[in-house]
Amino acid sequence: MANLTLVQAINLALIQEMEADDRVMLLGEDVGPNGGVFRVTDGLHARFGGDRVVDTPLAESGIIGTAIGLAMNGLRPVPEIQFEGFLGPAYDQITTHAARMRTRTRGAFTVPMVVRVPIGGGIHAPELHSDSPEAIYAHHPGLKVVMPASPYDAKGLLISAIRDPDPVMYFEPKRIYRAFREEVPEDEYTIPIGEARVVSEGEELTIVTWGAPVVQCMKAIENSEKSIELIDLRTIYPVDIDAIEESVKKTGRCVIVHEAPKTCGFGAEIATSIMERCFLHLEAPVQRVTGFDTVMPYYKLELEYLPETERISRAIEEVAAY
Amino acid sequence: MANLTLVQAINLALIQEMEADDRVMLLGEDVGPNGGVFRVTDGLHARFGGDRVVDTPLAESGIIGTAIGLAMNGLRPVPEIQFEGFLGPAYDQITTHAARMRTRTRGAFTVPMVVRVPIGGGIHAPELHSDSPEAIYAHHPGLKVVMPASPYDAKGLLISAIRDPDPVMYFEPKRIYRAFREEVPEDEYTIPIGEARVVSEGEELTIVTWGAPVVQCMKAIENSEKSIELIDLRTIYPVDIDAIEESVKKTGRCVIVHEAPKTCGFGAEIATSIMERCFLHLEAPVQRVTGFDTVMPYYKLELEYLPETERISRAIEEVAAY
Amino acid sequence: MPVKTVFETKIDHVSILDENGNFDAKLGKGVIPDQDAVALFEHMLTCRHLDEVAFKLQRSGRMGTYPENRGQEATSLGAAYALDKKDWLVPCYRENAGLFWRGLPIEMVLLHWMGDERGNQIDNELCITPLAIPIGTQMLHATGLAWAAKYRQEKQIACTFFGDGATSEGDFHEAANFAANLDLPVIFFCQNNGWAISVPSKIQCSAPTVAQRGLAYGMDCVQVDGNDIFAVVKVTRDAAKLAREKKRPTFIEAVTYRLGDHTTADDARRYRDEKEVESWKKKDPILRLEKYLREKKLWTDKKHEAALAKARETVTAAVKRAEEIADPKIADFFNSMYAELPADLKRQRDTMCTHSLGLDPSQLEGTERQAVNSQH
Amino acid sequence: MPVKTVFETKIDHVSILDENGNFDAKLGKGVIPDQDAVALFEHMLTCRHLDEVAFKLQRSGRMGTYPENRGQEATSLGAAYALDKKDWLVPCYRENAGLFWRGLPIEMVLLHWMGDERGNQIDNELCITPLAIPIGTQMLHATGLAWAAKYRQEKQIACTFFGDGATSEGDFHEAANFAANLDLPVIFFCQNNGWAISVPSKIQCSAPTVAQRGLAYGMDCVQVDGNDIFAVVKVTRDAAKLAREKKRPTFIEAVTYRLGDHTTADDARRYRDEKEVESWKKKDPILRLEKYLREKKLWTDKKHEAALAKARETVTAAVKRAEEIADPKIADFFNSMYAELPADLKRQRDTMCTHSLGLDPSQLEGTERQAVNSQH
Ligand SMILES: Cc1ncc(C[n+]2csc(CCOP(=O)(O)OP(=O)(O)O)c2C)c(N)n1
Ligand SMILES: Cc1ncc(C[n+]2csc(CCOP(=O)(O)OP(=O)(O)O)c2C)c(N)n1
Ligand SMILES: [Mg+2]
Ligand SMILES: [Mg+2]
Repeated sequence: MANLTLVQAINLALIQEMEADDRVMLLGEDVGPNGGVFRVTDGLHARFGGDRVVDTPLAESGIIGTAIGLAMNGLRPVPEIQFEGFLGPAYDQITTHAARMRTRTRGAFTVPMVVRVPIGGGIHAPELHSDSPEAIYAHHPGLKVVMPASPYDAKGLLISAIRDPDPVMYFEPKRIYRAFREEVPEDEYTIPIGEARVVSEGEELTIVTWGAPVVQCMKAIENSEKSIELIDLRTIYPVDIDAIEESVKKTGRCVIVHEAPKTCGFGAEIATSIMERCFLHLEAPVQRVTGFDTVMPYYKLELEYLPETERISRAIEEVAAY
Repeated sequence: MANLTLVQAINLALIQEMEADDRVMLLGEDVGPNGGVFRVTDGLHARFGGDRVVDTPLAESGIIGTAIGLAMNGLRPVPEIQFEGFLGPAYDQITTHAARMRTRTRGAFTVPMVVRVPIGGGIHAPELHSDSPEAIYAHHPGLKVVMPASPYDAKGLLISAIRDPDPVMYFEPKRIYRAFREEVPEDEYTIPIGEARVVSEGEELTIVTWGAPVVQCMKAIENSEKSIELIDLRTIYPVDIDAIEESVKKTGRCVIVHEAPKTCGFGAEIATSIMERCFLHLEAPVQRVTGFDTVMPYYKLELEYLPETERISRAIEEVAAY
Repeated sequence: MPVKTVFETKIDHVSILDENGNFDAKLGKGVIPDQDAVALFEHMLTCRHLDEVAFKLQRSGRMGTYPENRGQEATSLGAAYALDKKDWLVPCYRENAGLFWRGLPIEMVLLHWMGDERGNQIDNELCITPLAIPIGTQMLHATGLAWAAKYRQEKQIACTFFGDGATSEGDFHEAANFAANLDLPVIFFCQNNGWAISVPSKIQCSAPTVAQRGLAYGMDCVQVDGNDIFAVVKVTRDAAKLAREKKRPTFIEAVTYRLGDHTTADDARRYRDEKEVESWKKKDPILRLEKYLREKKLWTDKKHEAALAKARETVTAAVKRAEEIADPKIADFFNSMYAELPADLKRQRDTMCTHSLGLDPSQLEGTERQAVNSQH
Repeated sequence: MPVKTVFETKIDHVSILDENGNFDAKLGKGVIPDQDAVALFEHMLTCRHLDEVAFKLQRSGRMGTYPENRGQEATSLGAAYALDKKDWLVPCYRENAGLFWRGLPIEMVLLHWMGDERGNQIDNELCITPLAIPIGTQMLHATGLAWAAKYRQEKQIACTFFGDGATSEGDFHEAANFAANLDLPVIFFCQNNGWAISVPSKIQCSAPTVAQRGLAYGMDCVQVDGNDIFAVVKVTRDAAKLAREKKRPTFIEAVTYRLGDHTTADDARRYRDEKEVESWKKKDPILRLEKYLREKKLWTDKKHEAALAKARETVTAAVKRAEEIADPKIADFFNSMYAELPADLKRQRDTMCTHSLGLDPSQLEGTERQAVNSQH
């Protein structure tokens, strides 16, 4: 057991999977000698060499399109996109090819690749370095979408993702890259894709969230007198709707928290699913505390945009009082 | 008044706006002498010349990125993307630049452009010619998203879109390009962006839909004994939630129909908004009849994928009986 | 020196069997043995016949949109002939001749255009990727496929085919740039057929040659007469050698012409001059090879008759196989989504409903039940 | 002729004032009048000083990530000097010198890096687009800006700046291809500074020159010593003439070097050799111009002192203006979204809530109320 940050946990998972399977290779911008702009791949170039940890040209569609070819020809590429704001140029390759390859060839070709992307706000980064694109990729069938909220989960989910025979979008909430440490086993272990985690149990209200806002939700729960259950989705698609259903049937009230804009955010999907499954158990409408339907502002105002604790607390009170 | 198809109504709107405003220009693949692969721009190259109706290189990001520059420098470009399946390469320019330009420059620069894209299934087209991307663009603040379901609306909405000072995604449901004709006034008129249309009034249940499925919904209503209100959104963003609220408060039951996959489709956003606003009026959970969470199959099975009348009818019965 | 030259280059055009039937004995020596030339010719006849049949299938509603290959048979065929069986062919959609030569069953391509994914379910041993619909995107896959082979220190290379229009896409640029800078064994084979639907190739590339696209990457580039199968074989062979031995990519521009419409959904008379088409008909790769074979006494009227009969037989059989395949099952488009189907997708498949009231297991009628929509 | 040459070309490198201070009198004649040379030099000193100050602002938490321009001042400055006031400058983020020369207030750039959109609220009369964060995307805007000017038959052209890394992006390719094939008056000005963060330029372009990127489009291309402001001015002027008169684009590769880290978030010692940096320090565009001016007796120690004092004053005043600007209002990021704010966005702004229970109008406390989150 070691006490690791989320960045270190990912680094460890990469090392162990690369040791275990020589089909695993990394590619991306600055992932080589520099170790990535967040140092997630620190030391890997020295350890595994330039054939397995490859600095590519500055071209995101190129990185993903090439990774698709690598995967189709037997490798297990783990491409990195430097920030979610630069995932856009790769959107087409991800959605028209990676996501469709298995079904359009009825299984003759598959794309086992893991696209690692730091996402989300809160670190005073420049423009286009703070968005949360999970709903976009969840809307495209054929992908899995994962977002760890703790070092322990980060390692276990990444190992699952690398071993998964289908393409996985692995979104890393950069706000908590180094925000806290956690005991992480040295051995390899997996956390199943598609299973949510109950962070804390409660009886009166359910909060559903994922990624960095888990921290703000925990604070809001601490500040509240209510008995609140907190669910960290961990996987966005396929979502663990059974876990949510179970909790909301118990509590009858639910608040969903995410950083992405409200309209068509993943919160809408969950809220609708809750209505579909828990209609007669709901004592208040499910509420969303999310980013606003504006472009994420530059950093002077980013904390006003993000769903910080106070906004969550207010929603808790309002839903509880409904 | 002329009896026009949707294609003809768009063609007419383009002609009239180009006559009225010489800042309006068209660009895209095959929009010139060929008049577009669906003949939407038929005759325009001959009428307005090669400077105003421009065949570009085959590059969607290029088309949109260049159109952004044209718009920033005072023109009113109306780029065409040949099929929604080829909108992907332009996703980055649309979402990182067009959508953000006004707010990131606090109004110093704006991008008044209309991106025309034929969308949706049902015409036995090849792969990647049948998807419905409206939820993706509705999730990106800064864009307006429009989808006409009739020739009359197509003309009025397109004229509004061209005159709009902000970027508009104008999605054309190709399944109804020539499916029926409608009286369309010869004079110019506008239909406000953001206003839904009540297609038929009813008391017992509300159906919310947009684009081609309006036709299937009308059939399902005909086949039903219930008194059903049908709302055609016409605009996806900003959505006319007031119209939906009013209707559902009256009927207490709602079915949403769209072609895109269920998960994170725009139906989820509407269903959630209905729960937020009509919670105490709802007599049954809002139901979604949508494309499945699979890749749109090749055409042999496309009608099994699309929300055809029978699936809608079944949902109506089930929601009514809840 | 205030102004000095830092780069100098030129681009060659290679031709062996020209449109008048002249054969350059020196350059052409040993490029294609007689016996193979006959086989290639017969193959082209079959492909040409398939185009005719496919066109009719579409017109009579038995197939969806189909892109004729007519006039371009020598390009992909010459390349496929020049490559090893284990080299990847990464096509667009106008490479029937090369794909069939490699061994792709003709009915696979028919099934694809008949709206059936089983047309893409290609035996991995064939080293062929499925037809690519989004223009320009498949070159990146070729780059990755070749990279994986290099990574494993295998001899395999990749050859990707695309049109003049495709060279306008950013993905083409990124693929070529990756291949050149990371030293990957890829051949970029551009079929410049003069048009991208209705847009003439000057709008895609106004430079004197399309071949010079490759100069941007410091790549070897060459222009070849794409209707001359000898020249195509020669330049592809050279490129393959460079790729295999030096892990260096090559850009090949094969100058050819699309004699038919873009697809059955197109009407080329709307935008191009019949005279242009007529002038290119004289350069038809099939006519040219036939003339060569007849002059060498390798071909006779009788052989021609027999070859046409064989072509008809082959194509008829392929159409039959394509049309007689069992109807696809609805469950297929669910089951093929992931290695393991997520629970909600299983429910959608089993109920054929997306609305949750249909999710009640009591509504299940088995996974292969009739589709809801096809009942009416 | 079986093999014939169909294209031949070469690429020139242009230098006027070399790193040893040699000035080519013939080529350099009249390129920059003495008086302007002095003004340009003073301007460079100011920009260099800004870098120092900005670095410290970042380190002391008064500014976010900042990209130093150090070593590259001659590139954008030479270009901006060579262009007309009404020509568009379409920058990336390392063009301070050129933008300030055109008239962009220094505090705008500071505000941008201080996380404030008002740094992008650029007076349209300046014909400058805001800094572009996503690499390679802005060249397309330049193409469109230039096209609009041509459409209106105006003389305006556009010059877009980008790095060596940016030439790997598909958008660069598409922009260059549009400009070349549609005859648009754009200058593609590449600042090859050797690195894209930690990735050396050989990974972006392994061809002998980056300039030859332009050959793919049949564009004029030239390589220039980017630390030689005379040469930069000359090649930009030639390109501008071609653009203005013939509506033809040019690709310029300016060879330069990033003397600092990529940004304040970077530590270049992790990936590059100090010796390389040292060797480039000798080629510093400022040293070089200073030497030239001193040799021509246009510059003295006293003038230097005075210029530095002036630079300090200018930068201090700009920092003050940037820091003293009123706090941005939360309402701004709502109000600037659309020409007319949609109803739901108004509600979000007025309630600072996205959950509907907060939508009750009774919760309104006015549009400029304190943010919820900043209360704690
Ligand atoms: C990304 C993308 N954009 C547009 C299209 C529509 N489209 C299909 S074929 C074609 C022209 C292709 O021209 P070219 O690359 O020269 O190939 P050719 O058909 O001439 O063989 C176009 C525009 C597409 N399939 N994909
Ligand atoms: C599309 C995109 N991908 C990645 C990044 C992250 N990034 C910022 S600067 C940079 C390197 C740019 O190199 P170059 O174009 O040579 O410009 P330079 O910084 O050297 O001036 C990278 C990779 C980005 N901003 N945009
Ligand atoms: Mg072509
Ligand atoms: Mg650089």
